[in-house]
Amino acid sequence: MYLAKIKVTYKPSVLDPQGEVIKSALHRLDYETVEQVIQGKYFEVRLSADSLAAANGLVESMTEALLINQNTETYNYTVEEVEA
Amino acid sequence: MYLAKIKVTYKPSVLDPQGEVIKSALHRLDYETVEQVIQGKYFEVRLSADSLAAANGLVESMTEALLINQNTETYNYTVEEVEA
Amino acid sequence: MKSVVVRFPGSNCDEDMFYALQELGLNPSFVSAQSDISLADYDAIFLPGGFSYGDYLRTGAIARFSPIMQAVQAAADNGQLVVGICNGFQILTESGLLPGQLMMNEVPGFICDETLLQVEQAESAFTNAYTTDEILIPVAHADGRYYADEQTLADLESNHQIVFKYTSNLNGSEDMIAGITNKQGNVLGMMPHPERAVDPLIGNTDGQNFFKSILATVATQGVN
Amino acid sequence: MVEMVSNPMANEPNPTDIQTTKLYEAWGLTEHEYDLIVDELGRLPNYTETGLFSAMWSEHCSYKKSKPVLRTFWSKNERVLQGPGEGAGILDIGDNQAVVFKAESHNHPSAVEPYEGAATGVEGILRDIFSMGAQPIAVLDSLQFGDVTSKQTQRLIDGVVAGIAGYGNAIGIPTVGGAMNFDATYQHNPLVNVMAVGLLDQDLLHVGKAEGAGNVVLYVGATTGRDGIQGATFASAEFDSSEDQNRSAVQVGDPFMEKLVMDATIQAIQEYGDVIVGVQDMGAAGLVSSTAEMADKAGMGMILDLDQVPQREENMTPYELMLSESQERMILVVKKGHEDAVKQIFTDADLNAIVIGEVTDNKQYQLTFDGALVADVPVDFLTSAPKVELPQTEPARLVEATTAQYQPEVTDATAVLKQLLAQPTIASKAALYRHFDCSVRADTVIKPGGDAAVVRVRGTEKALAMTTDINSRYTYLNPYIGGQWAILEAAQNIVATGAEPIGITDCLNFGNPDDPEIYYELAQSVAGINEVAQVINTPVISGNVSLYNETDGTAIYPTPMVGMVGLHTSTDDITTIQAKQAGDVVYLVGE
Ligand SMILES: Nc1ncnc2c1ncn2[C@@H]1O[C@H](COP(=O)(O)OP(=O)(O)O)[C@@H](O)[C@H]1O
Repeated sequence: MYLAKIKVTYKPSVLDPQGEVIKSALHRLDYETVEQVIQGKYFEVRLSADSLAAANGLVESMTEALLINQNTETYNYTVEEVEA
Repeated sequence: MYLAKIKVTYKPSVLDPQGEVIKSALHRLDYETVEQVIQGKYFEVRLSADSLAAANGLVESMTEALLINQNTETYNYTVEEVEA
Repeated sequence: MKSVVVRFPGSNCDEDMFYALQELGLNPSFVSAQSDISLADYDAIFLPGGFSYGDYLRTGAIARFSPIMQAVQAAADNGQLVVGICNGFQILTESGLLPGQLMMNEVPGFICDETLLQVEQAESAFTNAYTTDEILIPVAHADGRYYADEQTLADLESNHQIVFKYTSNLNGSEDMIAGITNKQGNVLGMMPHPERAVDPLIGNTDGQNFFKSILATVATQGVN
Repeated sequence: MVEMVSNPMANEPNPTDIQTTKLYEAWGLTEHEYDLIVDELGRLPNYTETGLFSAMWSEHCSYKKSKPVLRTFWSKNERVLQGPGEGAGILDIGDNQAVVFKAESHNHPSAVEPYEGAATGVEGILRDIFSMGAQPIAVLDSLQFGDVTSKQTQRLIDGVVAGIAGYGNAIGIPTVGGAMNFDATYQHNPLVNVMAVGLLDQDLLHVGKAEGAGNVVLYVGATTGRDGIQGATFASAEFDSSEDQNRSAVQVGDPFMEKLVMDATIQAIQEYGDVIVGVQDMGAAGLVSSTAEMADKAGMGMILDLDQVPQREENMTPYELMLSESQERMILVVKKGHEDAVKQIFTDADLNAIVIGEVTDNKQYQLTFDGALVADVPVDFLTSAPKVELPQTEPARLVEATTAQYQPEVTDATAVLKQLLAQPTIASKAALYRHFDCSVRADTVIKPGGDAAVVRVRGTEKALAMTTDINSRYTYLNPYIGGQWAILEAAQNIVATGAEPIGITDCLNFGNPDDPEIYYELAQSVAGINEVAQVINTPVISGNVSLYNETDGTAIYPTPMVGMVGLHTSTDDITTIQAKQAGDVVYLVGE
């Protein structure tokens, strides 16, 4: 069994209104030294595969097919072997 | 300047309707070996602080105050020093 | 004229759309997004508003893989009219039938209101019956901010694909875009809801001409 | 499948432990109530059984304390097809159609978790409507908050408004009206009341009854997790601001799932109404409350096999399965032999539909788990909490109150008007209700911003007007007159649209009823509402009670919210609030 951890964020050119809202909220809560907040998505996917390389391949392909919108988002990920 | 990366997920006992729907969608797309999908949130926060320890403290406190809902969510994070 | 409304799990404007089509003589029926039949017999195919698959992950992202979408793609390629309203628009951009993407409103949160639209293309398949260039149409969405890269926006403009613009930018859309077509002009997506504005009792009939335009287009082109 | 590591019940206290440690008290049962149970059973109840009684005998499920007052409500006239006691009340509106409505409170969950609390409030009230076989057509709310300038209140408003919007918009039922009031009395105890209205073909009317021995008990919808366990008991306890442990009672709603459950349930009733014996939603105290009440109403028994209950989490115990308040679940009782056809409708929508038990004629409520009988108690005993007669005293503040007329001094009327308009309670709420989809279904004739909302009945000349109203300051100053005011204001709002008021629902939000002064407030407000209800011919057909709205011993103002529905027999008669043209004459009518 493999565990993939995938972080998805907007490409830098895309407006992230949530990030802006959160930054202002943090300022109001007196966290004034916060310069920037980006909100993205985080996925943990448990899957079986024949090898770590195969798991990596599956994760990349499912992420690009479904989990992200390639127009606006980018991602990075790690895969590790875990107990079934 | 410090960069914090914060991953937020539901506590295991909390219903994650999105994760379930995404898992079924992946199955329909023939990623049949996917056993579980968890969707969480991912934040990157840039902030200044006097030290790494201070940055860690700020990140924990702002995460608990605002970024997560302690009733339903847990988080983990890393902080690294980055160029201003 | 025969039209069809595609029902996705989580669609919730499917009946509103059906009634509007019925009242204006577009002779609608329903089809489930889970079926993989052909849609070749229909002059116009409507993807209604709602929260398909709960709008989980991203609006439209999961619906795009519904079995019916192959038939929708084929119909689009075949020159039949395809209309996506609100969530339907989101599904069309996710599936690549229309360029760009609908993103979270600039000020996050759901907006329910009526808004003035500028009809940018008086001759399009979806607007030819309008006699004024400003119309009032209901909006109801949280993810309605139209986004596309600069090149795409320039192409939309030069190909006359921008059909409706907001007159004041309620959600932060690029170039105030409220609705666009594909290059061929037979696939349209828009965030506002003309199907909620067809009945005098409800207080707004500015949506009627949207459907009358489609009727007229089908009548002259005789698609089927 | 997960491997059962060990018996999940292994760590539960045994019956003797429960008795000696008085564990039941932590779950809200009194020693007297516990002794009654021991007497009736002729043995000590086990852990699971104690849990069943603690939930079923909570005020939230049993209304044991408020019932003597609720019984006084007038709830019969020529229109009433179903009065209080079912998921929702039903009124005849002609042409074989009926209107179904009810109000519900979700105060405590919303205080702890504003978004999910409000969202699951909408969810629960909608389930009450469609479990009767009706199509929900509108949602309304009634929200009471503390000081609008405090950060805490702002967080609550944001969460509650987003929760109502998040749920109602996604499931596609318009939120057409409501009210939002601000007063310091709600600072630590905000009130979130929601009301839903549905439309029913009278032939499709279904109630929650489990008739016919051998008929099957069908569980449909979402899986069961550990969310909201002991939620009913939680709702029947006072708040202590120093404790946060109540948080485990939070549930997360899934409007997508509920939309599927709603559509499939209505379809099942339309297609198989003749073999569906009873329908009940799983609300407070989930599985036990829904099934035991269904059996009791039919005078039957029931046996459930808990191994069949679809579970979201591993190693759940019978106690947890029975008391979970996981959302989006329903119980159907189906004539034996017809279950497969009914199941098909749900499985086609990718929903669970599983036979978990059957109706029996021994009047016992029995549960099996892992092959063993884990609970065996008489149904009617389980569903009839011992009555509590509570004393009433007129509050000291009312006895001492001066009756002298207070005369405000107004020197600058413009300034006073401006001050009034700036009051949060009076100011426009448009910036907030803008987040609610008020026009989905394309039937909303009068949207928020007028007096009552009006929703047409498609395909007919009819329309329904609806509103929620309360002014708790009046009720605080005089509970009887305050109750009269709430219903009269509702009636005025309905009449202002040109409709005839036809019935009401209510949500009685009060403090701890064990305080005789509070019980007096409750009884008096109800009497005030009731008197007007009879005069204007609007029977009370459903309602909800929320007690223990106190923080650290201080109760909220008595807040008996009234939800009213009116009937337009012709859509031509609908009138709106807008001034139509210059030169029109303005009349003042009344005394
Ligand atoms: N929380 C709310 N949700 C939906 N509509 C609301 C809400 N609060 C106020 N409204 C709407 O705003 C209008 C005015 O509300 P309110 O100030 O309470 O009026 P009134 O007290 O005159 O009935 C009504 O149409 C009401 O339905």
